[in-house]
Amino acid sequence: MVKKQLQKKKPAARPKPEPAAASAADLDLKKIMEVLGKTDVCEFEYSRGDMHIVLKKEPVSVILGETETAQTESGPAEKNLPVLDEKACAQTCVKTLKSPAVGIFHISDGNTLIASVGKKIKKGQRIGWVNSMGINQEIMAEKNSKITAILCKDREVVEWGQKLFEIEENNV
Amino acid sequence: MVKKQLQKKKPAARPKPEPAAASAADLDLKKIMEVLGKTDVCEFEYSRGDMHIVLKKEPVSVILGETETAQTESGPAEKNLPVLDEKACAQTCVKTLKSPAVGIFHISDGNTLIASVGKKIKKGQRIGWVNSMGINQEIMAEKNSKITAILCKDREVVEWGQKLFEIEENNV
Amino acid sequence: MFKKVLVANRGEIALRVIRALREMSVKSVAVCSEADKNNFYCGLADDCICIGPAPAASSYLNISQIISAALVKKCDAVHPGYGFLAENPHFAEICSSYGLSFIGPSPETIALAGQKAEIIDLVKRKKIPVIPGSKGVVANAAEAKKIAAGIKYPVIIKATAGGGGKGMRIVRSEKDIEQAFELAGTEAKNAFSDSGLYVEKYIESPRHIEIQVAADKKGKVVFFPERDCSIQRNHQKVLEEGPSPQINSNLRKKLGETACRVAKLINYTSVGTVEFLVSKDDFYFMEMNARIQVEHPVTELVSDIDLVKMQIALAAGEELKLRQDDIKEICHSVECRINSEDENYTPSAGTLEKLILPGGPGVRVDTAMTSGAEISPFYDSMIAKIITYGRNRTEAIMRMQRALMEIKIEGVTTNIKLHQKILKNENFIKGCYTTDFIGDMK
Amino acid sequence: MFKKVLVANRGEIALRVIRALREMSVKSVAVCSEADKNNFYCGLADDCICIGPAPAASSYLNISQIISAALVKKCDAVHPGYGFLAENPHFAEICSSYGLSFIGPSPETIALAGQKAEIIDLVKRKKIPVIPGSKGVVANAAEAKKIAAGIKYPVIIKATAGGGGKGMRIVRSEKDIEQAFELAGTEAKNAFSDSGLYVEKYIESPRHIEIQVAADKKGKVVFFPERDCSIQRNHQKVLEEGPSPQINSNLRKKLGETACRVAKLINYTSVGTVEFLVSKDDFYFMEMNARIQVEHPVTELVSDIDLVKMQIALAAGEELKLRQDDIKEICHSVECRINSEDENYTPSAGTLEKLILPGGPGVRVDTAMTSGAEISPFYDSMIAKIITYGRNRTEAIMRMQRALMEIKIEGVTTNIKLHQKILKNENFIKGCYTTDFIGDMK
Repeated sequence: MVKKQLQKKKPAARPKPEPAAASAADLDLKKIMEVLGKTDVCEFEYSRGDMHIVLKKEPVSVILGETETAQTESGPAEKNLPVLDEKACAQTCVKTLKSPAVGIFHISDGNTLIASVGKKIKKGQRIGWVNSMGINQEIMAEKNSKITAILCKDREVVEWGQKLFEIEENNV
Repeated sequence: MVKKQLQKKKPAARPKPEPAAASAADLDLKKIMEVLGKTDVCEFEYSRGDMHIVLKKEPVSVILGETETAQTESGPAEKNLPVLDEKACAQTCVKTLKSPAVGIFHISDGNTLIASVGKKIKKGQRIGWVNSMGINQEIMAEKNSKITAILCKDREVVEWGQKLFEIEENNV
Repeated sequence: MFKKVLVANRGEIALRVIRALREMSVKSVAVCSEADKNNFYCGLADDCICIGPAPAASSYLNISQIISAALVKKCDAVHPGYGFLAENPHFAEICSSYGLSFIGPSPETIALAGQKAEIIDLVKRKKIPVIPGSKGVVANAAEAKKIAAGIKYPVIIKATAGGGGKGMRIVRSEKDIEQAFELAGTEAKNAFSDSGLYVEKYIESPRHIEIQVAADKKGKVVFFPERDCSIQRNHQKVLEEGPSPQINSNLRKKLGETACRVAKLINYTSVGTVEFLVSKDDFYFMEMNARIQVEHPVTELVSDIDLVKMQIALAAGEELKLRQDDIKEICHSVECRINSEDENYTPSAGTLEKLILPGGPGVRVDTAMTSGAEISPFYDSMIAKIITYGRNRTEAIMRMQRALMEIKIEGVTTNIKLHQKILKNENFIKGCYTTDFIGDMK
Repeated sequence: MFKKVLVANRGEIALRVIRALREMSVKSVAVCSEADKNNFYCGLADDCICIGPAPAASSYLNISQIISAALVKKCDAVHPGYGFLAENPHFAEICSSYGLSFIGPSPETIALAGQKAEIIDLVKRKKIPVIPGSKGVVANAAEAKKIAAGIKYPVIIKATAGGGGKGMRIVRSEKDIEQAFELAGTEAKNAFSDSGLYVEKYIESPRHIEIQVAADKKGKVVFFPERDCSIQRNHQKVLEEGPSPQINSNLRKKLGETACRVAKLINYTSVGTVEFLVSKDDFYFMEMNARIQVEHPVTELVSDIDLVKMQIALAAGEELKLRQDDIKEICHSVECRINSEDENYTPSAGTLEKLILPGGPGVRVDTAMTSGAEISPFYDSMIAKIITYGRNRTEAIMRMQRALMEIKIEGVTTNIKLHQKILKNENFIKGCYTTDFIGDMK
């Protein structure tokens, strides 16, 4: 009875039943609206009995695949890897690198900035770190990438999961 | 920007801005859903920018005009007239006669019922009364009509505004 | 005890009475206008009946519908709350003529308490201090001038039927008195259909102190620790506290005993409030309010006594079990009236899109509102009463500051910022304030 | 006094601590997991920091993230609430090694209070009555059998590291003891990574009575009127009240003085609770809880003393200003824990589509929930604590019945009906009940 077109889906921190699907038998329009507002779903069409609904948003230019942030699930602090939001696509992939710990964010070695917007970085190259109780947790890319945004200032207090960098991974 | 088709509107006790119109500039989908659920609006279509919504319900068979219950506004208790909901149409008009007072509803004179479903009644003919503190407030039709439903039992306690009769007024 | 009580009011005080009845295992019947039909609190009564359309004149002030509701629902008593019909002696009389107990004092007592000039005259004869002024109604401006010359300026002109600042004028010199008298008369006529005025000495920077009393039908009267209601705007109470930070135990006892004398004088047989103006250690009787008041929770918290349950029990003929010595000041309490108001302090109607109320230790909330409820333009715009208490005044105030921070109201503007300003004011914190406080704060 | 305190917990107890800090003008920093980020109460702290993903092991139990949060936010103290790290002596020690005051007793005291067999042995040597049984850990089933023969059946086998009924077995005759011992050991091993068991006399139909104490660093200890926590289901408290309807003033004083002796014995320096089993006029020390408890509001209402503020002041080194005589039973109080549970009393998660909480006189609500909030499957499923008080037990119970009727919860099922059943039970109303109450009620 339900016809839906989910062109992309935001990665969820922990897997949950997809709201529209979960409530298919007893469609809650309010919830769908909320989902539409919060996610990147672009189009929603629904018919049942005497009711017919079409909801559309213009699709954004970059079409992204469905991914999961496995890092969040498996405990990033222990693995000492940054938490990240991944958005896959054909050639490049935009990722957000997040803080793996509560601490102080560093992006400079003494007086030299080790990262800047536009800078190309190699897989495993350190581009910053979070000092948490004296231990430096390094922030690095898993693939060759380009830094497209730096979202925190040097020596800023950061919380767990705070967005630090936006990078574009090179997949070719 | 807003295109709406309101085929009928439920009479409101006191005039209020029509919800969908009031929030046109800043469309609140949740509210529209609520309005759709509560009212008899049959179809709703909305386009703005990147969004397009169509909401439809099957129209009910009887198409009714828009009216206001002026009686409610002008103080029915003082005028000693029943409060009524009016739904105008071409040949007959369905009205609900409501209690003008808190009291005991009567529909029988001694042991004889003075009103029954299907009975044709004349303008001004008493079809029941509400006894409020010893005073009988008579219920009557303003035009020649037919009783289509009796909504309270004889000697039932009724509140102000409680629905007593549904009648079909003859307009020809 | 009563079997079933009609609650002839709306909003928070209706809910307050419903709660008291529920705790006494007495059935309650709420009345509502068409506008209040879907309000949450109506569903908390055992039964609810619609008595008319939204305008109060056709519903909450419609005596015949209310009496009819009490009769058809087989109630044996009626609680009038405050406002609406609470101080209408005719309503009290009609109730009793239909065999319904009116939960309040007798019609005669209500009538006497409502005639301000008469009651002042009465207590004055018993040597209870009153503000020097006219004996009863002043016929004309010339007579007003003569009286003013005797008691000396400044004087205040007030409506005998008045309340809420209507028909009230402060006059500081003889040249202004004629015009002020005419204006006050017109205002009183418009507001109360009664242009009767009286003139009295205007007490500069007084405190508004009121004493809660309770009296049974055998003539026993007790008093409670005072409430300080000096924080007013346009003669409307904004924030109340008890006990007053400005009253010592000696004056407290004197005020309390005087209040009991007033109650006895007018054969008071319910809970009620005697209002005084206090200037340094002098006090003057102002009036007696023959009903439960908005700010009664302050006293309930200070003394840990449920005044509404007591009021109902007294109306049912129970004797006062409390002795004066049983009434103690257990804690300090502050009440803030949270109103829906615009930036000019004008009441405003609207929908409470969101309402999150404070909780936790020392916080009591009295409200009939919930998220999504309407502040109707037909009735007063109070959203909630927040009442806090603490072991001392500082704790009560800190808790109020904390509680106000927790409130989230969306959809209407409120007077919360005004309360926060008051609570942070140095003079308020010191406990040094008079009825001029809000005016001086600006 | 502290300048800024990290609140290392979540939900209602985090909000309770934030409220206390706010009332003391101490800044607060809330910590939250990713799942709690949008919760209303986090915004009521002065600052809030996310410390990890939803599972408690990665957030509320993640010591390094919590300490790091306290350090980067420049806090000078940490409040552990209850549960999570509240009774973890290592956490208390780590706090102090980083210069953070731990708001609770010393790590040594926490460690001692946590070792049930050791503390029982300690108090027994001081002639404080304990339930007859093993001295410390029992090595094997054969030794258990020997002890049981000495103290006579029925006996109960308990985990030394236990709590919440895990690793617990009642044994009524010798033939069952071997199997029960093995099962309890396995259960304890699984639940607490510690298979240590002890054996004691099983007291039939006892009452669970606990005494709140407060102690300062100079060794002064005071006690509060008891709480009766006998209404339990599966060894989980459901409804608490204070004072107990089953304790006379003589026994109250004995229990209080004994609790103070226990607190002194283990150098207790905070607020804490000493638990007793009471059977007729005999009482037995069970354990000491080295933290603030869920049901602390009962005592706060009974005595009108804010225990959380007191706890914070004591941790900051303040001396107890209260004398034992200052602590009075001002009123009677009842607490109902409203949980999200299905019809089998199993905790259930979900969205609170609607939440309307009770208010008015004599009702306190402690909750971190609002309409639209999530009951997360990662944490406990308590929605709110409703605490009522009255001048006497009847008033407190009537108010609770009234308050429970006012609650509207949509989206999840709750245990409100169970509470209503308890409150209407004849034996409960008479005040005659033991820990068997809920089992017998069915």
